[in-house]
Amino acid sequence: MDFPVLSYLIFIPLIGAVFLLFLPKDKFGLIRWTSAFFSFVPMVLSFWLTYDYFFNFSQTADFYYMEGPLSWISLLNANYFLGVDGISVPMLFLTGLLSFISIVASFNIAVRVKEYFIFFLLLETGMMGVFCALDFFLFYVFWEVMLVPMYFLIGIWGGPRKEYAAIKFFLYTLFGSIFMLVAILVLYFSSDPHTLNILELIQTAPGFLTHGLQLFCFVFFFIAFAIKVPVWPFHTWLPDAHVQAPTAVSVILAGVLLKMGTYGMLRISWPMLPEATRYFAIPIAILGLIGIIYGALVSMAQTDLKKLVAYSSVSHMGYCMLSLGAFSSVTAITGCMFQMVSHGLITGALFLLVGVLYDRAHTREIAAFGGLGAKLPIYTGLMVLFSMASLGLPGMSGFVSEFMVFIGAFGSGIPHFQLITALAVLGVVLTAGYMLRMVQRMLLGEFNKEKWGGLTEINTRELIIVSPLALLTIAIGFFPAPLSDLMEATITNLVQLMAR
Amino acid sequence: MLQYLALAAILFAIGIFGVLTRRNAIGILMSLELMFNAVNINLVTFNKFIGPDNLVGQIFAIFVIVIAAAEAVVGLAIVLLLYRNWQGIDIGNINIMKW
Amino acid sequence: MFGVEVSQLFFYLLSFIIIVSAIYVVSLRNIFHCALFLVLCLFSVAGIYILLEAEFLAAVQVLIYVGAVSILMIFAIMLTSRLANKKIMQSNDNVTVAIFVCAGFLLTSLGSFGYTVWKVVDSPLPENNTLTIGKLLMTDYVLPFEVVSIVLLAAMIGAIVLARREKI
Amino acid sequence: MLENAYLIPIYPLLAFVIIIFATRWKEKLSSAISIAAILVAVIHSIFVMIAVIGRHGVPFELSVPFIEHPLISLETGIFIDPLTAVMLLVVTIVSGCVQIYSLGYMHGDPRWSRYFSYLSLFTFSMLGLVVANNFFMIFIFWELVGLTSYLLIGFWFEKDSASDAGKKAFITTRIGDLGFIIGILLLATYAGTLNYQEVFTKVADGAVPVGVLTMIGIFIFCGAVGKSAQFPLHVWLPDAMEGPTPVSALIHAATMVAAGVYLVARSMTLFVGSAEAAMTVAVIGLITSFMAASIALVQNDIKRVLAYSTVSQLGYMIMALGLYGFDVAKDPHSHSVGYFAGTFHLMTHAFFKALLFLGAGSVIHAVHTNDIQEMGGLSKKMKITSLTFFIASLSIAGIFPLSGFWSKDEIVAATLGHPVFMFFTLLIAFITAFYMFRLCFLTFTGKPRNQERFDHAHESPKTMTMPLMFLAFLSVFAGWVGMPWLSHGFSSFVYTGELQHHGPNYIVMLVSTIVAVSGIGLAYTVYFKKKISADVLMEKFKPLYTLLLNKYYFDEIYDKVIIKPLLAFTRMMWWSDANIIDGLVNFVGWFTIKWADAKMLFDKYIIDGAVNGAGTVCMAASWLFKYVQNGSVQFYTLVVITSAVGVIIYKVTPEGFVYYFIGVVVVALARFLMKMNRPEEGNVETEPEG
Amino acid sequence: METFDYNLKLIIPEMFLFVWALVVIVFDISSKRRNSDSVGYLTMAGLAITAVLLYNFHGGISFNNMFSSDILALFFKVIFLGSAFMAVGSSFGLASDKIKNHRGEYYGLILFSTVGMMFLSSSNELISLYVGLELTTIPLFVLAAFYKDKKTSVEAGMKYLIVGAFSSAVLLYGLSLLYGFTGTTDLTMIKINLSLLFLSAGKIGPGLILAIVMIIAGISFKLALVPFHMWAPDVYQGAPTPITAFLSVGSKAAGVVAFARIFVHGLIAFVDPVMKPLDWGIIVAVMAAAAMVVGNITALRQHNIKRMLAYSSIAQVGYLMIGMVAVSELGIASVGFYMFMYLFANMGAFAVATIFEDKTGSSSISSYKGLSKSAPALSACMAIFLLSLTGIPPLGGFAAKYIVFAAGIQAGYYWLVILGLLTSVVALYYYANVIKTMYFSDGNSDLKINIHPAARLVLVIGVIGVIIFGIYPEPILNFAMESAALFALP
Repeated sequence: MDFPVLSYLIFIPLIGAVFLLFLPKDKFGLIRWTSAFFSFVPMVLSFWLTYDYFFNFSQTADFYYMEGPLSWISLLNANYFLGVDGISVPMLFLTGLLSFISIVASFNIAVRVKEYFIFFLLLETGMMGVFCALDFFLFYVFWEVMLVPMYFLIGIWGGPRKEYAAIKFFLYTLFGSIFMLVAILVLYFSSDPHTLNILELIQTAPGFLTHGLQLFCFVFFFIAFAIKVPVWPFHTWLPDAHVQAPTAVSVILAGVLLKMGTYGMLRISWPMLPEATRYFAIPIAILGLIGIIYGALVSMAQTDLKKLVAYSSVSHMGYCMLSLGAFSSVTAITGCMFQMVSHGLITGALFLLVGVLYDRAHTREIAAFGGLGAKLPIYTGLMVLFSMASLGLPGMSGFVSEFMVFIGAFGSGIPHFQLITALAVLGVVLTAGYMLRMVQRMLLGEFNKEKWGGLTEINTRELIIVSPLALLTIAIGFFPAPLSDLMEATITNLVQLMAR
Repeated sequence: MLQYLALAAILFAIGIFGVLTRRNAIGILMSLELMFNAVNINLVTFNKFIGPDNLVGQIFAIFVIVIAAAEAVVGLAIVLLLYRNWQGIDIGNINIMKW
Repeated sequence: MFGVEVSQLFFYLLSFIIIVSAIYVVSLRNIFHCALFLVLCLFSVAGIYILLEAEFLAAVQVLIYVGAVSILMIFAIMLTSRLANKKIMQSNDNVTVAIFVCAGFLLTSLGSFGYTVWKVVDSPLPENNTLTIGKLLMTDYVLPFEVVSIVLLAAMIGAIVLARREKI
Repeated sequence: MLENAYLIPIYPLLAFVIIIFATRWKEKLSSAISIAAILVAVIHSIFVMIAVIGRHGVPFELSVPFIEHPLISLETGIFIDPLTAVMLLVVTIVSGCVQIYSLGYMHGDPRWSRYFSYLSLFTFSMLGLVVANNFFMIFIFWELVGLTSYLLIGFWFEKDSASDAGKKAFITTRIGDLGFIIGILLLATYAGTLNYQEVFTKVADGAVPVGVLTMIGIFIFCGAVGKSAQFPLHVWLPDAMEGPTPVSALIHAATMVAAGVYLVARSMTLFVGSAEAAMTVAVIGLITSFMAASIALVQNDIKRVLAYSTVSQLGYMIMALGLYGFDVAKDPHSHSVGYFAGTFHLMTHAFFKALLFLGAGSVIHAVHTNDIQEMGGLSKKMKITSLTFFIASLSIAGIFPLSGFWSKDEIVAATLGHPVFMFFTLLIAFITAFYMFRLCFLTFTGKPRNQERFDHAHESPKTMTMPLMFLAFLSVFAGWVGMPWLSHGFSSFVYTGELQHHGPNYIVMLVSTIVAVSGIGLAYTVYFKKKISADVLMEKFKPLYTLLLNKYYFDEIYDKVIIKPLLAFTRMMWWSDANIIDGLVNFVGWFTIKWADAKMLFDKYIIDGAVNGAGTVCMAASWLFKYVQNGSVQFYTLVVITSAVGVIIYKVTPEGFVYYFIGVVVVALARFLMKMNRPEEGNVETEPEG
Repeated sequence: METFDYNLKLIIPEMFLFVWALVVIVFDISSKRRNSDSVGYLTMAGLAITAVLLYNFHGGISFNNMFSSDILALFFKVIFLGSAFMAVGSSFGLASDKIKNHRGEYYGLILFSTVGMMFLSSSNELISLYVGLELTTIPLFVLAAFYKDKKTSVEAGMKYLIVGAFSSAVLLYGLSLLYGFTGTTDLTMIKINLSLLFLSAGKIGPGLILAIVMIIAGISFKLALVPFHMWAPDVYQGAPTPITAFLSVGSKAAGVVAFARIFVHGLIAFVDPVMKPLDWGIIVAVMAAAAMVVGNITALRQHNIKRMLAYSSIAQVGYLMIGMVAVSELGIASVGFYMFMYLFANMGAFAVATIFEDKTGSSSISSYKGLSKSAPALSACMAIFLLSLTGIPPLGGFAAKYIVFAAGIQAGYYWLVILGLLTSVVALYYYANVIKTMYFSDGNSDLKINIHPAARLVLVIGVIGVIIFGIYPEPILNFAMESAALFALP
C-alpha cells in the first residue's frame, strides 16, 4: 500500500467539513458542490479499495491496509489502528456510495445549507471510522462521533416532530453505547497485558474470560449493538428518527447506521465471546424472528409511507439477527452480510423515492395518493422495482440474502433453528403483503387528476442518484458470487472463531 | 483528657445547634465562633496529652483563631449587606433562590 | 495531687460557665445578650487554655476574640438590629430536629471517644510557651503565618468593599 | 442446438430489455421485437425437441456456479429432458400465439409497448422456470413469473379491481411459496444440494429419511398449490381474470398455472419416495377439481367459467400425478399411467384452454362484456371464433378424437384401482362437459339477449383469428402423439425411467366418452333445446346454487377469518409499539422528569400555603420533597449534619443507626405536622425584624 | 527543625501572584478606576506570567515539608490558573458595568483566591492546608456577594459564607481529631503514625470514624457532593457568573486536591483490606453515586442555565469521585485529567452564559431560543462545551469520563460505573435541551452579540482545549499520571 487509504477515507470528509467552515454561507452552489466533491473522493477510494481487496486479498481472512497501531493514548493502550477485512470492505463500499448519493440527494436542502453539509461530512467520517477501526477506543470514539451530527441533522432539518425524534435517537443510542463502554473496560482490564486491540482480544478473550464475564460482556455489547440494529424491542427510536429525518439522513440511517449494529456483532462480540454466542444463539434468533414478524405486521398497519419503510427495516434487520443467531453456518453469516448490503441499497433507495414524492406532494400519507402510475411512469417503475426488491423478489439482492439467511439458519444444525427459520419464512409473505398494499394504493388504481395533476416526474438528478442503487440491487441479485467471494474467507474464519 | 474532649464536643454540638436554629445572621456567626472554639479546645488538649514535644496544636489553634476572625469580619460585612437589602438580618427570609 | 484537684475544680467550673453561656448564646432572644454571653464563653475558654498550659493561646484568645471579634459583633448588632424589638423568635423551625441531631452527635462522639485508643504521651510541654510559639511561627510555620496574613488582607479588602456604601 | 438451449429464455429477455430501454415510444417496433423473439424461441425449441428425441431420454445439463458455500452450492444452469422439451414447446407456442393475438386485442392501448415487454418478461421467466436445473433456480423463476403475473393482472391498474386482483394473486401464491421455501430449505439441509439430478439420486438412494421426505414433498407441493391455484389457495385465479384476456390465456390458463403441475411432475421422485405426500397431492387435486368444476356450473362471467374450468383441470393433472406417486410408492413396478396422464394433459390442456380463452377474448372484444347472459347467437356473426370455441369445448369435454379425449382418458385410466377417485373423476368429466357446453350454447346459439351488443358484434381481425385457428389445429391433433396405439408416443417419451407403455383401455375410453356425451346432451337439452328450464333447476337447488354462486364463500371466509383479523392485529401491534414498548421507554423518562417536577410542585404547594389535610401518605412523601431545596441555608446545613451524623452512627453502631434514623424521621414528621396545624404562626415568625 | 530550608525559589510563583494582586488593586485605584479593560488585561497577564514562572520553579520541598512543589501541585496549579484566567477573561462585560467601582478588588480577590488554591495544592500538612483552604474561600465569599445591591448575589454570599464557615469548622473538628490520633499535622507522618497505632493497638476505635466522616463532610462541602451540595445551586445562581464558573472549577479543584492529599495520601491505609471497616472509600462512593443521580435528575427541570450548570457540576463531581475512590494511580490521574477537561468545558459554558447574560440580562434557558442564527459562533461553542460535558467523543469530556470509568472498573466499582453511565444518559437530555433550544427553535434573530476580545480568547481556549485534548489527551494524561505517581499507589 503506497498511501494510507483508510485514513484518507476517514479524514477526507472531515477535511471537507473544516473546509466548508470557511466558505461563505450564502453561496449554496459552491457549498453543495464542494461537499459533493469531498464525498465523491472517498466514494471513489472505497470503490478502488473494494476492487483491490477483491482481486488481491480476498483469498485470506487476514486484515489488510492496516494502519498502525500508532500509539494514541499510551496510558490506555489506545492506538490508532485501522484495517479492513472481508466484512468491512462491503460496508465501506456501501458507506462511500450512500454518502455520496445522500449528499447529492440533499442538494434541495435550502435552509442552513452550510451547517447541513458540515454535519453530513462529519457523519461520514464517523461512519467510515467505525468500519475501519480495529482498536476499541477508536471504535467507540467513531461510534459516538456519529451521534452528534445525526442529532443535529434530524433536529434542525427534520420533520414536524424533529426535536422529539432527535433527542430520542440520541438518548437511545447513547444509552446503548454506554453498555458497550462498560464491556470494553471489563475486557480491557481482564486482559493481560491490558489491551484494546480488537484483533488481539478476539484471539485471547475466550481464554481469559470466565463464563460469567463472557455472558456479562456479551449482554452489554448486545444491548449496544441491538439498539443500533435495531432489534426488537429496542426499535422504537427508529420509526421516529426515520420519519422525522430529512430524506438523505433517512438513507444514511437505514443504509449505514443500522448496519453498524450487526457489523459490531460480527466484528466484536460474536468472535470475541464465542461461548456466550453459543449460549445466546437461540434467544438471539428468536429476537430476530420477532423482529421479522413484528416489523412486518406493524408495517402493514402504517398509513405513512416513510413509516412503512422504516418499520420494514425492523423486519429486514430481523433476518440479520436470525442469521447471526445461526453462528455456526458460513452461509448464514454470509446471508447476514448480504442482507446488510442489500437492505442498505434497497431501503436507501426507497427512502430516496419517498423523499422524491414528498418533495413534490408534501405528504406521505399512502391514502392520499392513488394511480400515480399513470402520471409518473418512471417513478412508479422504480418504486415497484424497489418494493419488489424489498419483498425479496428473485433477481434482486434481497432475495439472495434472504435465501442465504434461510438456508444458513435452517441448516445450521443448532437445535430449534429449523422451526424458527420456518416461522421466519412467514415474513416473506407479510413483506409482500405490506409492500404490495402500498404499491397498489399509491401507484395503482384511480388517478386523482385534480389533486395530483401538478405532480412532476422524477428529475434527472434524482434519477441519477437512484439508478446506481437499482443497478447494484439487480447486479447482486444476478451475480452474487463476487460479493460472496469477497467475504468468504473472512466469514469462514469468523465461524471458526465462534466455534472455539 | 477525655473531659476536655467532652467539653469540646458539647461546645461543638451547641455551636451546630446554633448555626442550625438561629434566625439572626449574627447569631449564626456567633455560633460558628463557638464551633471554632470547640475545635481549638480539642487542639490544645491534644497538644498537651498526645503531642507535648512540640506546640503544633497550639499553633494550629492560633491559625484557627485568626481565620475565624477573618471569617467573622467578612461575615459581618455581608450581614451589613443583608441588612441593606432586606432591612433585616433574618436568615429565614433569605431564600429568594430555591429549588 | 492538690494541683490536679484544683485544676479539676477549675475545669468543671469553667466547663459549666462555658456550656451554660454557650447555651445562652444559641438560645437567648435578645441578640445583644447573646453577644455578651459569647464574650463570657470565650473568656472561659481562655481559662481552659490556661489549664492546658497554653498561656500564649489564652492571651491570643482574649485579645482577638474578646477584644476584637466580640466587639465587632456588638457593633454589627448595633448597626443592624433594633434593640427595642426583642420579642422576635430567635430560633427557626429546625429546632426539634436540630436538638435530636446534636444529641445524636454528642452521644456518638462522647461514646466513641471512650472506646478509642489514644496514644497518650506523658511528657511535659516545652518550657516558655510564648517563646517557643514565637520561634515556631517564625521558622517552621512561617509559611502559613504569611499566608494567614494574606487571608487577613483579603478579608479586610473584602470587608471594605462590601461594607462601603456606594455613591450612586 | 441443445448446448445453446439456455438462449431460449434469453431471447424474450433481450426483447424485454430492448423494449424497456430503447423502443418504448415506438409501439410497432416493440411488438415486432417481442414477437420476433418468441418466434426465434419457438424455432429453437423445435430444434431442441428434435435433439432431445434423438437422445432417447438422456437428459442434458449445463450449469455454472452462482454462490458456493460449504453448506450449499447454488448454481445456475439448464436441465433438458423430454418433459422440459415439451414444456418449452408448449410455452413458446402458446406465448407466440398470444402475442400475435394481442396485436389485435390490445389495439390502441396506451401502454402497448409495456404490455409486450411484460409478455416478453413473462415468457422469459416461464422458460427459465422450465429449463432450470435446480430448485433454487426454479424458485427464482417461480417468483419472477409471479411478478409478471402480478404486473399483467394489474395491467389496467386504474381499475381498482385489477390492482386488487394483482395483489391478491401475488400474496396468495406467496403463501404457497412459503411452503416451497421451507421445502427447499429442508432439501438443502438434508440432501445438501438443490440440483435436480443430485437430489433425486440421493432421494432414490434413501439418503433422506422418509418422514422428512414427506415433509419436503408436502412443502414443495405447497408451492404448486399456490401457483396452480389448488384448494385452498385457488381464490386468486378467478380474480386474476381482471387482466387482459390474452394474458389470462397465456398465464392463467396455459402456462404459469401449469408451473405447479410441472413442479410436481419434475419432483416426482420425491413423491414416489413418500406415499403420504403423494396421497396428499392426489386428494388436494381431486378436491380442487371437483370444487372448481361445481362452481363453474353456475358462473355467468365467461372468463370466470373458464378460470374455474382451469382450476378444475389443473386439479385433474395434480390428482393424476399424485396417484402415480402413490401407486409407485406402494409398488415400484406398478403400471400406473398417472405421470404420463398428468403431463400429457398439461400439454393438451395448454392448447385448448388457451384457445378457449382467446376465443372468449374474441367474444369480449366484440361485445364488450363478460356476462354470458348478455350474449347469445353470436355464432352468426363470429364464425371462426365460434367454430374454434366449439372445437376446444369438445376437446375439453373429451370427445374422440380431439386431443382432450386422449389425455383425459389417461387420467381416468390413472384412477384405476382407486374407485373413489374414479367416480369423482368421471363425475367431474360430466360436469365439465355440461358447463362447457352451457357456455357455448349460451354464448353462440339462441337469440341475442342483448340486441344492442349483438348489433355491434363483429368477427375479430386476422391477427386474432389466425392464432385461434392455429390453436384449434393443435387442440385437435396435439393429443395424437399420446394415442395409446403409438408405442413410441408421448408416454414413452416423457418417462425417463423404465418404459411404461401400455395398451389402450377401451372400457375407460367408452365410459368417459359416454359421460362426456351425456354431459353435452344435458347441456343441449337445457340450454339449446330449453326442454328443461334452467331457472326451474335453479329454484330447485336454491341453497346449492347460492353456495356455488358464492364460490363456497371462500373469499368471504378468508376475509373474515384471516385478512380482517390480521389487519386488526397489525393495528394492535402498531398501537402497542407506539404505546407499550415506546411507552415503557417514555415512562422512564417521564418518571425521571416527574421526580424533578414533583419537587418543584411541592414547593409551589407550600408557597401557596395550600397544604391541608395532614396525615396522608402523600404528605409523608411530600415531607421529603418540601425540604430538599427550600432556599434556607440553615436547612441545608441541617440536612448535611444530619446525614453526616447518620453516617458516623452507622459506622460506629449500626443498631444505633436504626434508632437514629427512626428518631430523625419521627421528630421531623412531628415538627412538620405541628407546623401544618398552625401555618399562620410561621408567617408571623418570618416577619423581618424592625 | 534543625535542618530548616527556606527554599523561597519554590514559592516564587505564589509570591509573584500575590504581589501582582496588590499591583492590580493599586493600579485600579491609582488610575481612578477609569479604564475598564486594562485592569482585566493586567490580571490576565499576571496569571499568564505566573504560569510561566510555575514552569520554571517547581520540584522540591520547602518550609519544613509544608510546601511541596511537586508535580501534583503543579498540575492542579495549572488548572487553578486556567480557571482564574478564564473567569477573568469572561468578566470584562460586568467589569465595565456592574462592578465598576471595585474592579481592582474584584480581580485582586480572584488572584488572592488563586494564590490560596496554589498554596493549598502544595501543602502536605494540615495547618498550611487549612490556611490555604481559607485563603481560597474567604475571597470567594466576598466575590459571591459582589453585586452588593442585588439580593440574589448577597444571598449567595451569605449562604456561601455560612456553609463555608460551617464546613470548615466541621473539617477542623475532624482534623483536630486526626491530630489527636497522631500528634502531628504532617500528612506523611500521620500516615505512618496511624499505621503504627493501628498495628500496635490492633484497632483505633470509633473516634477515627468520627474524624474521617467529619473531614469528608467538610471537604464535600467544597466539592458540593451530595448531600452536602444544597448550597451550590443557590450560590451558583446568585453569584456573578464568572465567579460561579471559578467556584465550580477552581474551588472544586482545590477541594479535590485537599481530598486527595488528606485521604489518598494521609489515610490511604484504610483502603487496605486489613483496615476495611474504617474504609472511607465506600462512603465516598455512595456519595458520588448520590451526586450523579441527584445532580443529573434535578438538573433536568432547571430553567436557569446557571442553576442547570450548577446541578450538572454536582453530577460532574460525582463522576470525578469515581476516580478518587478507585484509589489507584490511574484513578488519581483520571481525577486530575477529568478536572483538566472540566476546566475547559465548564469555564467555557459559563463564559457563554456570562456573555449572553451581559447582553440580554437573562440567564433562563428559554431565552437562548434561536441563538444559533443570531450568534452562530457563540452557540457552536456552547454546543461543543455541553457535548463535552456530556462526554461525547472526540471531545475532552469523553476522554475524561472514559478514564474515570476505566479507573472505576479497574477498582471493581462496577455498579458505580454503570450508574455513572446511566446518569450520563440523563445528563445528555438536559444538555441537549439547551442545544435544542439554541438550534432547533426559532427565536429573535435580530439579537446582536458582540463578544469582547478577552471573552473571545476564553472561548477559543475552551474550544481548542476541549477539542485538542479530546483528540490527543496524551500529554495531559501523562502529566496527570506523573502527578498521580506521587502517591505511589498500585
